[in-house]
Amino acid sequence: MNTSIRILDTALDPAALTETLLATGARDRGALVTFVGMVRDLIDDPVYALELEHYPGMTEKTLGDIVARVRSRWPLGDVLIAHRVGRLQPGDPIVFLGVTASHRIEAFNACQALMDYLKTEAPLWKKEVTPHGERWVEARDRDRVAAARWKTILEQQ
Amino acid sequence: MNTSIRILDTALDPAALTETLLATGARDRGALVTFVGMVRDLIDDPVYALELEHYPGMTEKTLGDIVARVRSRWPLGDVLIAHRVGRLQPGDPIVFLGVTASHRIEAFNACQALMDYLKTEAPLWKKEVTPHGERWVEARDRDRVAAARWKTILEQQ
Amino acid sequence: MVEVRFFARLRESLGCTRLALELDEAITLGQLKARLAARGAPWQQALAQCAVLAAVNQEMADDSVLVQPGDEVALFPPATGG
Amino acid sequence: MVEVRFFARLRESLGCTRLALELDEAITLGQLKARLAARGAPWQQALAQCAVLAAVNQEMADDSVLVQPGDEVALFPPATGG
Repeated sequence: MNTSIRILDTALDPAALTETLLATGARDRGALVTFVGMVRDLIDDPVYALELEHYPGMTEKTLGDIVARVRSRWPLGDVLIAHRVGRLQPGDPIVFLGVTASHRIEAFNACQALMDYLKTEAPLWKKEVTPHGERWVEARDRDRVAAARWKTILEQQ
Repeated sequence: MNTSIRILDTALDPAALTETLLATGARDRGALVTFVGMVRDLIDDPVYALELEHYPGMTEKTLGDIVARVRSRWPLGDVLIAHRVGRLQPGDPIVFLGVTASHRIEAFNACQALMDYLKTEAPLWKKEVTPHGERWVEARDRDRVAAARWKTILEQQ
Repeated sequence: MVEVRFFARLRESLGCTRLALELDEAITLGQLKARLAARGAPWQQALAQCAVLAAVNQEMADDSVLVQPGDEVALFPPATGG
Repeated sequence: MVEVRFFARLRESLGCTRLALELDEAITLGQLKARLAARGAPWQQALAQCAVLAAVNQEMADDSVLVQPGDEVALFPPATGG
């Protein structure tokens, strides 16, 4: 029942992290759910690069708090979170989440909740480098709504 | 927007399949969700091996129908399903699902719905080899409930 | 002629993987199952289970579905893959 | 003394990454922000935004939270990671 939180300033390798989660050999784990978030580059809104700034120390602490909250709700095996900082190119993985559990429902719910919490709570900020210059990404209401949904679900149970 | 369905009688490699999904280079995909189901081996209920039987032809056809149903509900990028048949050992991956989409909510929902449908509809059957002999795995009510839930969600929208 | 295939627990309890049934004209799947049950007690018992599902030409089918000569019929328990 | 750190858009608009503020006794985060705003128009404007969040010792904090000498304070916009 390991928790691993990694802030990386070099390439994030989702396949290798998937391999890490499968290699633990814990035989009571029937399910693994992973999420990978990637830099998008749309034809009508091109992005040359993405710069990820974070608050060193608080990022790791916040992610640890989020994992503890999710573990208190669902019985989980291993949890691995890796997040890039620094300069990324379109297509590059930004974040990897991996959760193992005995059954799929817990792994799916925990992975989705982790991601919703991470988006709204972890002190990380994106700046896009575009043909029209640099712009800070705006926080989105739908991310706040997604994170708030889990609070409601957790309180109902 | 590729769909790939693979029935494998040799080892299934989730890390390599993850790599495959990431290597398409489609830059409008911001999210990848994967699910891996593995053979469990519990201390109080040991399993020496798992035998997966299927209905060749109908398995692929059913999985194709399921992917079409899910694609009609959510805008998705690539979908990759790989399922083992034959004899497996504890810890071995049984099934891999991978779904890419522009945003995480679609990828999470589609991956979870695919898995719920696969469990109840794809003509695959598990037999466990235990210290007390062989036993066919019983279908579980909770899997039927999980699959039925998506029908309700789809009809409401 | 129609080919009937059996899978998993049903295949094992019948000791039969495939069976060729004479069929000159369309009958319902229910009628086809009744003909199989008439083959003897083991068949009757195995097919009487409510958990026996069926596919005709690899599409799930209930007892009212018509089976034509040349069709592929399969009988099997509920799925347990994934 | 208390160290105040700034991140992302706020860091850029203030042109300031870190600032050491004299502090002999505990004040509220709200009072601390008022002291920063008093540094001039750019500070007042940047800090008047409702989207400025704060952490004290790496815990999210609102204006009522007490800041002690030696604490680490950080001001930043809403998170956009993931």
